[in-house]
Amino acid sequence: MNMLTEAAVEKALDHKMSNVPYKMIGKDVSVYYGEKRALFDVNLNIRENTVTALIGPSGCGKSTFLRSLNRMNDTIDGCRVTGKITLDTDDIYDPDIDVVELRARVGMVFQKPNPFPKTIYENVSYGPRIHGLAKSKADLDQIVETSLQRAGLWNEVKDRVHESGTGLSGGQQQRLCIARAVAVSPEVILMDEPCSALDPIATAKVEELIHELRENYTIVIVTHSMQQAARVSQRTAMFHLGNLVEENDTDKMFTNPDDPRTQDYIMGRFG
Amino acid sequence: MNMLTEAAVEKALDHKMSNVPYKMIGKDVSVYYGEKRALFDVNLNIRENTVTALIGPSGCGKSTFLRSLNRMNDTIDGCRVTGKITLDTDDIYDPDIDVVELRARVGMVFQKPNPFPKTIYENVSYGPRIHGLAKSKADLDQIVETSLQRAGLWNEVKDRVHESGTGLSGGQQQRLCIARAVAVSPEVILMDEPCSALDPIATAKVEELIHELRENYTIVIVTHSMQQAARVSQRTAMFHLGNLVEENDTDKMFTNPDDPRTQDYIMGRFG
Amino acid sequence: MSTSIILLCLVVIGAAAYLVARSRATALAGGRSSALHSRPAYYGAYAAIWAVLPALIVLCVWLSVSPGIIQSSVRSAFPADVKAQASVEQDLGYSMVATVARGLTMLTSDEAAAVANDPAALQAKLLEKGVPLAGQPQPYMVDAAKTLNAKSMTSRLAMTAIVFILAVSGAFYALRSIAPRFRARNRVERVMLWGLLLASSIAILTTIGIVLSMLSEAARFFAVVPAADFFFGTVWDPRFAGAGSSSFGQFGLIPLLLGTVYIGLVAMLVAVPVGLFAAIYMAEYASPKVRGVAKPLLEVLAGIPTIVYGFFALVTVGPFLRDFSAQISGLLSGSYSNFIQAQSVLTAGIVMGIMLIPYVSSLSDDIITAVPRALRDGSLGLGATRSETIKKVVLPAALPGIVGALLMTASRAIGETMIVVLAAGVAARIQINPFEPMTTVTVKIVNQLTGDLEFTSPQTLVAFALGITLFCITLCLNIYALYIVRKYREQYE
Amino acid sequence: AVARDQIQVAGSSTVLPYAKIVAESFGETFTNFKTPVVESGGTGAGLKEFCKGVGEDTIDIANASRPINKNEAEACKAAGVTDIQEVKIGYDGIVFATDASNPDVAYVPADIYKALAAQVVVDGKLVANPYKKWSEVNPKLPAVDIAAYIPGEKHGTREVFEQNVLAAGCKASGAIDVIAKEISDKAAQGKACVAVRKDGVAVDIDGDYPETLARIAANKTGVGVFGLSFYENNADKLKVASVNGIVPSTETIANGTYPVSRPLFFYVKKAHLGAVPGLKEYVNFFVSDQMIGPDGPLVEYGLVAAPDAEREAIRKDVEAGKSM
Amino acid sequence: MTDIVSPASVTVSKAPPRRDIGIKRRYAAERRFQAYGIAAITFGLVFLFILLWTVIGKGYTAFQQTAITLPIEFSEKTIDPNNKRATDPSVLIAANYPVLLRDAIVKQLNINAASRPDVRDASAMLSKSAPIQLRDMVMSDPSIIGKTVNVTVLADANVDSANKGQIDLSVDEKNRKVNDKQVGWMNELKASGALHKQFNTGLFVNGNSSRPEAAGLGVALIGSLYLMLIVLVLSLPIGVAASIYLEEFAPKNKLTDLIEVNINNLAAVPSIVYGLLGLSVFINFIGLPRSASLVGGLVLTLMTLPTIIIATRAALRAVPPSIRAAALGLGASKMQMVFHHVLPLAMPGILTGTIIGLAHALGETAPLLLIGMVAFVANAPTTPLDPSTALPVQVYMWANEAERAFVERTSGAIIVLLLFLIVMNMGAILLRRRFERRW
Ligand SMILES: Nc1ncnc2c1ncn2[C@@H]1O[C@H](COP(=O)(O)OP(=O)(O)OP(=O)(O)O)[C@@H](O)[C@H]1O
Ligand SMILES: Nc1ncnc2c1ncn2[C@@H]1O[C@H](COP(=O)(O)OP(=O)(O)OP(=O)(O)O)[C@@H](O)[C@H]1O
Ligand SMILES: [Mg+2]
Ligand SMILES: [Mg+2]
Repeated sequence: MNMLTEAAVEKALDHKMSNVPYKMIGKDVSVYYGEKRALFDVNLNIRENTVTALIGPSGCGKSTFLRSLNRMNDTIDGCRVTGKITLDTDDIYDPDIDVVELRARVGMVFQKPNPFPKTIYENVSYGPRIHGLAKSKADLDQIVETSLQRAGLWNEVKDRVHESGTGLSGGQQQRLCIARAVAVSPEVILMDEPCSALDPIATAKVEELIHELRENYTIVIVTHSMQQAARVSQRTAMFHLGNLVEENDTDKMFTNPDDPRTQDYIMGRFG
Repeated sequence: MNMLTEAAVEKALDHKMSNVPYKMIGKDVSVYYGEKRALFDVNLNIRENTVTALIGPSGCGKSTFLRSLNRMNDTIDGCRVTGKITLDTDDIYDPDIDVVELRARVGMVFQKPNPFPKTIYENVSYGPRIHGLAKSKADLDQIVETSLQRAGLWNEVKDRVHESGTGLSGGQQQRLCIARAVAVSPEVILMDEPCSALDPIATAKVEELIHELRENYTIVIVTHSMQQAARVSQRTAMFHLGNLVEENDTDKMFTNPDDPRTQDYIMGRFG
Repeated sequence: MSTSIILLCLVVIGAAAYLVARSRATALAGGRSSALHSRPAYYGAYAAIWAVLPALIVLCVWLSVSPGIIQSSVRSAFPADVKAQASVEQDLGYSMVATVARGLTMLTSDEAAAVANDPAALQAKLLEKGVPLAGQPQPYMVDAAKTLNAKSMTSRLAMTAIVFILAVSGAFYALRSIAPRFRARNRVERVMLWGLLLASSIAILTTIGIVLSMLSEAARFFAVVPAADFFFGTVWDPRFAGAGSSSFGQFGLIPLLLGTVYIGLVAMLVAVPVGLFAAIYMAEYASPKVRGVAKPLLEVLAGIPTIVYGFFALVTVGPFLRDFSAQISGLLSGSYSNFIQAQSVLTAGIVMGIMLIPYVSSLSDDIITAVPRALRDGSLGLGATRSETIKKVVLPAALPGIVGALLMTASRAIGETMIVVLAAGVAARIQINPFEPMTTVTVKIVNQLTGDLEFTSPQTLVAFALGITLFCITLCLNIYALYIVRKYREQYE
Repeated sequence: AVARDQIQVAGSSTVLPYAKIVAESFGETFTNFKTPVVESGGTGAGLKEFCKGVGEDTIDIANASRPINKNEAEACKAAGVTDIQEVKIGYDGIVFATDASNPDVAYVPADIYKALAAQVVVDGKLVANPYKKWSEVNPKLPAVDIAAYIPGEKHGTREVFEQNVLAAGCKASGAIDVIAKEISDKAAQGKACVAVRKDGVAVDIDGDYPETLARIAANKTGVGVFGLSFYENNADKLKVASVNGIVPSTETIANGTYPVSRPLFFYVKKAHLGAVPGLKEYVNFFVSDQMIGPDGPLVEYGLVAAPDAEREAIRKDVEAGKSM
Repeated sequence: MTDIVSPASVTVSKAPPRRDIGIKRRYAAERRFQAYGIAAITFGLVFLFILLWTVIGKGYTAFQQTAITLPIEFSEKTIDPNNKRATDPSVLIAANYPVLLRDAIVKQLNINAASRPDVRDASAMLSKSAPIQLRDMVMSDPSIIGKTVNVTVLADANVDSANKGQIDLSVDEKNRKVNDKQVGWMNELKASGALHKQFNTGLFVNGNSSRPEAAGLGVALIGSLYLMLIVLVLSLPIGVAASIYLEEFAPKNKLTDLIEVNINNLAAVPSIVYGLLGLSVFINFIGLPRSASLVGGLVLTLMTLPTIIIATRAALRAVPPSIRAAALGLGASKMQMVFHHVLPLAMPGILTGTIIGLAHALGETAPLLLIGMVAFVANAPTTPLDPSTALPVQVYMWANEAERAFVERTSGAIIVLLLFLIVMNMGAILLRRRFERRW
C-alpha cells in the first residue's frame, strides 16, 4: 500500500547504516518519576544525519526517553535521570553543560500542539529571536517564511501571520509548532508524534520535511504509525514497558526483527 | 497490507447500507465563527448503528461539523449554526431541546486528551454520577471497570485508579477520555481523532471497541488515517474547505469515489 | 412563634419536601434512572425550593412591612391631643409605647394587674425587669402598648399561618408536578442562575447607592461653588468654616488630583516590580516549601492596619530618608542639608507600595501558576532560558489576569488615606519634586468629612464632590484599561 | 426598630476623651443604664447626625469643640430638631510646645505671626514671608529653623489659633495697618492677616496630637500646637512655651490671662430627654461638680474648668431645660 | 543488535561549529532575573520583619500589667453604716469603696493619714477601676462585709508605665506623671511583693475604658469577629456567585463590559465612601441601628466584594477551556460544569482574593467612622445589632490617646489584630494549598 516516495527511494540507497557516526549516545539511561521507574537501563545511540524512530505501545517510555535527550525532564518535579547521555562528545547531564544551549542544539516538537498564545509570526520568530539568530527584521521574516514553508503551513497562513496561533485548527497548530522548532535550526530535532494531529496531506509534507532535514540534521521521532516509522526512518528502536527491546535498521526491523516481541508488535497489529 | 480484522469481515457483510434508517440528519448546516464561515450548507445524514467517518484535509471543518452534532459549538463565543440537525425526530437546535440531555445522548471524545485533574476513577465515574446511571457504589465501580476495559486501559491503571488522571502518558490520557465518554453509554458517540495519540495496540483496541459499540450505538469519527476510516467505518464523508465533497459507503468511497477531489485526496497520498 | 423557629420549621419542611420528592422521583423511575429527565436529587431540590422560597419571601416582606402598618394603626388610636402634636413628637411617644409594650410582655398577669393603673409603679416595675423608661408613661401609652401587643400577636399569628400554608402548598404543588420527563434540573438551575444574577447585580446596586448617596450633597456644593472653579482650580485652600466666618476659600481639584496620581504612581513603581518579581519567583523558581511560607507571609502585609504603616512612615521611613538625603548632599556638596523632606511623595509612595506588594504578588502568583505547563515546555524546548520563557511566554499569557490584579492594586493606592496623611502630609500643592509633600483626593475626602467644619458649608460638601469626581475619573481609567486588555489579550487553551 | 436603651453620642474628637470619662463613670454609677456609646468623627459629622432628625434612630447628643452655627441650627430646624440645649462643659487650652530638650521659649503673638504668616511686612511693604530662622523674627529667639506643626484646616483649633494668635499678632506687629492700606476689602484684610505660609515651614496636621508629637520627635526643633490635656500627659517629652509671658495652665487659662483657649460644648436633643432612658441622668451627671468641677476627673485629664459661677449657671440652665 | 553497540564501530560525530547564541549574556540575564525575584521577596519580607519588630518591640509589654495586692478591710462602717442593705440593696452600689482602698494603701505604706497630699498620692497609685472591682465583690457576696481579704487590684496606668520603665525618671518631677514619693512607694511595694506584674487578661476581656490600665479589646474582638463572620458569610458566596455569573453565564456584551468596568471601579472607591453608602442605605434607609457590627459587616462586605470578584474572575478565566469542553461533552449542564470542575480548579485564586479581601476589611477604619463604629463602647455586644467597635478602630482610637500607657496598648492591639489576621487566614491558606495543582 505504500507508494514509493522519494524519501523511501533514497532510504533504500542507504547501505552502510552501521558506519554512520553517533550523534548521541545513551548509556544505561534510567528515568524515575518520583518512586516510579519509567525507563530501565536503556542503551540507545542516535546516528548522525539519520532519522531514528521510537516505537512501542502507549506508556512504554518513548516520550520519556525522548525528553531525556534534551533534558526536558528537568522541568518535571521529581523526575530523575541516571546513566549517561552524550551529544557529540559532551555529556549532557554534566553539571557544566548548559541546558539552554543543549536545547537550542536539540530541538523538540511535542505530542500536543502547544502554540504560544501569540501571533503566528511571533510563535515562529520566538526561537530565532531569543537566540539572536537573525541579524535584521528582513532576516527574521525570511526565517519565519522558510520555516513555515518547510512545515507546509506557509500557503495557509501567509495572509494572517499576524493573527493568533491559537486560532488555527489542531493540525495547523501542530505544524506551527514544527515550524517553530525548525526555525532555530537545531542539530537534533526530537519529535514526539508530530503527525498525530495531522491529516495525510500535511503529514506527507512533514515527512518530506523530515526527509529534507535529515541531510543536515539528526532526527528522533516517536510515532505510533508503523508505516510512518517505515517511511521516514533509517533506524528504529522498539520500547516495551520501559525497556529497549530492539534497535535496528528500519528495513530489518520491519522485515526480520531479532526480538519476538518486536515481531509480535509489528506483525500482530498495524497502524 | 491491511489484515482482515473481524471488523473488516463483518463490514464486508453489510450490504444494504442505504436501507439503514437515519439517526441524525443534517440539513443545510452552515457554521460561522464570527464573520468567518467554516461550513457551507452541509447536508449529511448519520445512519443508525453505523460508523460514519469524516475525512478531509486539516482545517476543512470536520471538527466543526462534529461539534455541531451535539451543540458543543454553543460554547464557543461568536459561533453560529444555521440549518437543521435532527436526532431521531428531535430538532437539536430547537430552543425547547435540553442541550444537557442532548449531550448525554450524543457523547464526545476530543482531539486533544483533556482529562479532569482528578483521579482516574473520578474521571470515569463523573458522567455516570451526574446522570445517575449507577445505583450503588459497586455498580459505579463496575461501570468504571468496564469502561476502562473497553478503552483498553484497565490493565495499565487498575492499581492506580485513585491516582491523578493527568499523570498518565498522552496515549493513556486519551484512552481515559474515551473510557469517560463510553461510561455514560450515549446513543451516538462523536470521536474527534480519538486515536491520533494512540499506539497501534491501543488503536486496535479502540477500533475493536468502536466495532463492538456499533451494534448498539451510532458512531461518528473524524480521522486522518484513511486506513482507519476504511477499517472502522461503513460510511465515509469527505470534507474540503468547509464543503461536503462526497458521502458514500466506505467501500465505494475508497475504491471508486464519485468526486474527483475525493479521488485525489485518497489516492494522491496515504496515511 | 419566633422568627427563628419559623425559619427552622421552613428548613424542616424544605428538607421533608426534598426527601419526599426525591423518593417519589426514584419510584417513578421504577429503578431505571434513565427514565427520569434529571437526577432524583434535582426533583428533591425543586420541591424544596417551592416549599421554602415563596414562604421565605413572604416572611421577609411581612417582617419588614408589618411593624409600619401596626404602628400607623396604633397611632391612629392615640388621643386627639397627642395627635395634635408634631409628628416627630408622636414618633418619640410611640417609641415609648413600644418600650412599654416590650416591658409588658415580661410581666406576669398578676404583676400587670398590680401596676395597671399606676404609671409610676409601672415604670419602677419595668426598671426592675431591665426595661428602663425615660419617664413616666402616660395612661394613653399603656393602652396603646396593650393594643400594640395585641396587634403584633395577631400579625404574627397570621404571618405564621400564611407562611406555613405557603410552604406546604408549595411543596405539594412541586410534588404534583413531578413526572419522569419533568425538567427538574433545568428549573433548579434556573433558580440558581437567578441567584447568581442577583449576586452580580449587587455590584450595580452598590454603584447606584454610592452615586446616589453622594449626588445630592455634591449638587449642593456645586450650587455654591462654580464647577469651573472646582475642576480647573489650581489652589486648594478651603478656609475653616466654623462658627462665625461665612467666607470660604478656594477648592481647586487639580493639586489633589496631581498628588493622587503622583503618589499612586510612586506606590505602583514600588509595588509592581517587587510584587511581580516576587510572584514570578514564587510561581516559577521557589520550591513549594519556600512558596508555602513566603506567600502567606507577604499576605500579612496586606492585613496590617494602614495606621501602622502611617506611623511607620512618620517615625521611621520619613526621617530616615531625610537624614539619608542630608548625608548624600553632604558627601556631594559638603552642605548637610536634606533635599528629601520627612514628609514627601516618596515616603508615602514607598510605604504604600510595601502595603500593596501582596496585592500584586499573590494574585499574580495564582495567575502565573495557572498558565499551562505545555506553554512552558514549548518555550523551554526551543532552548529558551527560564527567564526568557517567563518574560516572553508565561507573562503575556497571564497578562489579562495580571492587569486585573494591577488595576486592583492601583485602585487600592488611590483609595488609601492614612498612609498619605502621615507620610505625605495634607498640604495640597502643585509641584513635581517627589521629595516634597503633596496630598491626595482621598485624604481630603476623609478630612473634610471628619473635621470640626460646619456640615452645611462647602468645606464639608466638597468631600462629596471630590468623591463623585474621583469615581468618574477612575471609571474612565478602568474603561480604558479594559479596552487595552481586550486588545492585547492572549487566550490559551 | 427596637426601642433604644442606650444613649448615643457623637461629635468632636477633642471632647471625646472627656465624654468617655463621663460615660464610663455614668455606666458605673447608674447600673440600671447601659454605658453610653460615644462616637468620634468630628464636630461637623456629629452635628450632621444630630441634625438628621428626631427619633429612635438618631443620636441624642452631639459633642462640639465650637458652638453650633446658624446654618447648622437652621438645618437642624428643617429636619425637625427644634429644641436643642447647649451645654458648655469647660475650656480647652491650646499650647505651643517643643521637644523637651530645647531651651525655654517665650513667644508673643507677633513672633508667631511673623514666623508663620504667608505675607509679612518688611520695610513697610507686604512681601512673601522671607524668614527662615526664629532669630530673624525676633533676635531673642533661638537661631533654629522655623518649623511649626499647626492644626489642619479641618480642626476647630485652627480657627482659634488664627483668631487668637495670628490675628492678634497681625495687629500687634502693626502689619494690619499696612494690609489695610494695600487691601481695601474688610473681609480680605482679615483673611490676609490669618493666611499661613505654604512653603513647607508651617505644616498642617490633620491627624491628632500624637501625630504632632511624632513629628516633633522626628524634628526636635519644631514647634507644635497641642491641647493642654495632651501636653500635660506628655510633659516629660515636651516643653511648653509661654505666650505673652504667661505659662499655660488650668489656672492661667481659667482666669483668662493665657490668651489661647476655647470653650467646649455638647448639644442635647430635648425631645429625646423624655424618650431615651438615662439621657436626663447623663446630662445632669455630666454637669455635676463631680465631673466638671475643679477636682473632677475631667480637669485631672486636662479640661480647664469653667469658673464656679459659670458652672452654677450651666447647671441651672440644664435644670431649667433652657433651649437655644 | 550487537553490531550496533560493538565498540569497534562506535564513531562519535564531530560537533559542528558552535553557534553564538549569547549564552553568557543570557545566563547573566537569567541570574539577574532570579536575583530580582529573590530581592523582591526579601524586600517584602524585610519590611514585614521591620514592621513586626517595631510593633512587637513596642507592644509586647502590653500583655503584662502591674497589679498591687492589698489586704482590704471590708468594713461595715464604710460600706453600710446604717445597716440597710437587707431592705435596700442599692446602698451597696452607692457605698464609698474608694475609702476602703485608701485606708488599705495608707496602712500598707504606713503613711500619716492626716497628710492629705500623701494620702492622695498614695490613692492615685491604684486604678480608678479598683472601687468597681470591690463593689462587684461585695455585690456578689455581701457576706464579705466585715472581713479583711487580700485583693489584687490594678495599679494606676502611670505606675504601670513607671514600673515598666516607660517613664523617664530623670525628668523633673513636675513634668512627669509619677512623683518621686510614688516611685519610692512603688519600690517599697515591689520589695514586699505586693506590687508585681501579671498577665494582662483585661486586655482581652475588658471593653474600652478611659483608664488605660482597665482598657481592653474585648468589645473590639467580639466586634471584629462579628464583622469578619458577616463579611465572610456574605462576600465569599456573593462574590463567587457574581463572578461565576459574569464569567461563565453572562452574555458577552456591552452590559457585562459595563459591569466588569464597574466592579473594577468599585475597587478604587475610597473606603470612607462605603461608609457614606452604609450610612445612607443601611442606617437611614433601612433603619438598622448605629454602631452595630451588622452594619459594619455589610459595609465591609460591599467594600470587599470587588476584591473577591476580581480575583475570582481571574482565577476562573485561568481554568483551561478544555476542561469545560470535557465536562460539557459528557452531558454535564453548565451549572454542573462550573461547580464540579471549574470552581475547584479556580479555588486557589478565589481563596487568595478572600484572604486579601478579608485582610483589608479587617484592618479598615475609615468606613466604620461614619456608621458610628469608631466609638467608645464599654459594654460587650451580645448580638451583631449591639453597638461595638473593631480592632483597627481600637488601634486608631488608642493611637490618638494622650496617656503614655496607651502607646504600648496600641502596639499590643496591633499584635492582637495581626494574630487575629493570621488565625483567620490560616484556614484559607491551608485550603488553598490543598487545591493548588499544576496541569
Ligand atoms: N474557535 C474558532 N474560532 C475561529 N475559527 C475557528 C475556530 N475553530 C476552528 N476555526 C476555523 O474553522 C476552520 C475549520 O476548523 P476545524 O477545527 O473544524 O478543522 P478540522 O477539519 O477539524 O481540522 P483538523 O483536522 O486540523 O483538526 C479552520 O479554518 C479553523 O481555522
Ligand atoms: N509526569 C509524570 N509523572 C509520573 N509518571 C509519568 C509522568 N509522565 C509519564 N509517566 C509514566 O511513565 C511511563 C512512560 O510514559 P511516556 O509518556 O514516556 O509513555 P509513551 O511511550 O510516550 O506513551 P504514549 O505513546 O501514550 O505517549 C507511563 O507509565 C506514564 O504513566
Ligand atoms: Mg508519549
Ligand atoms: Mg479537528
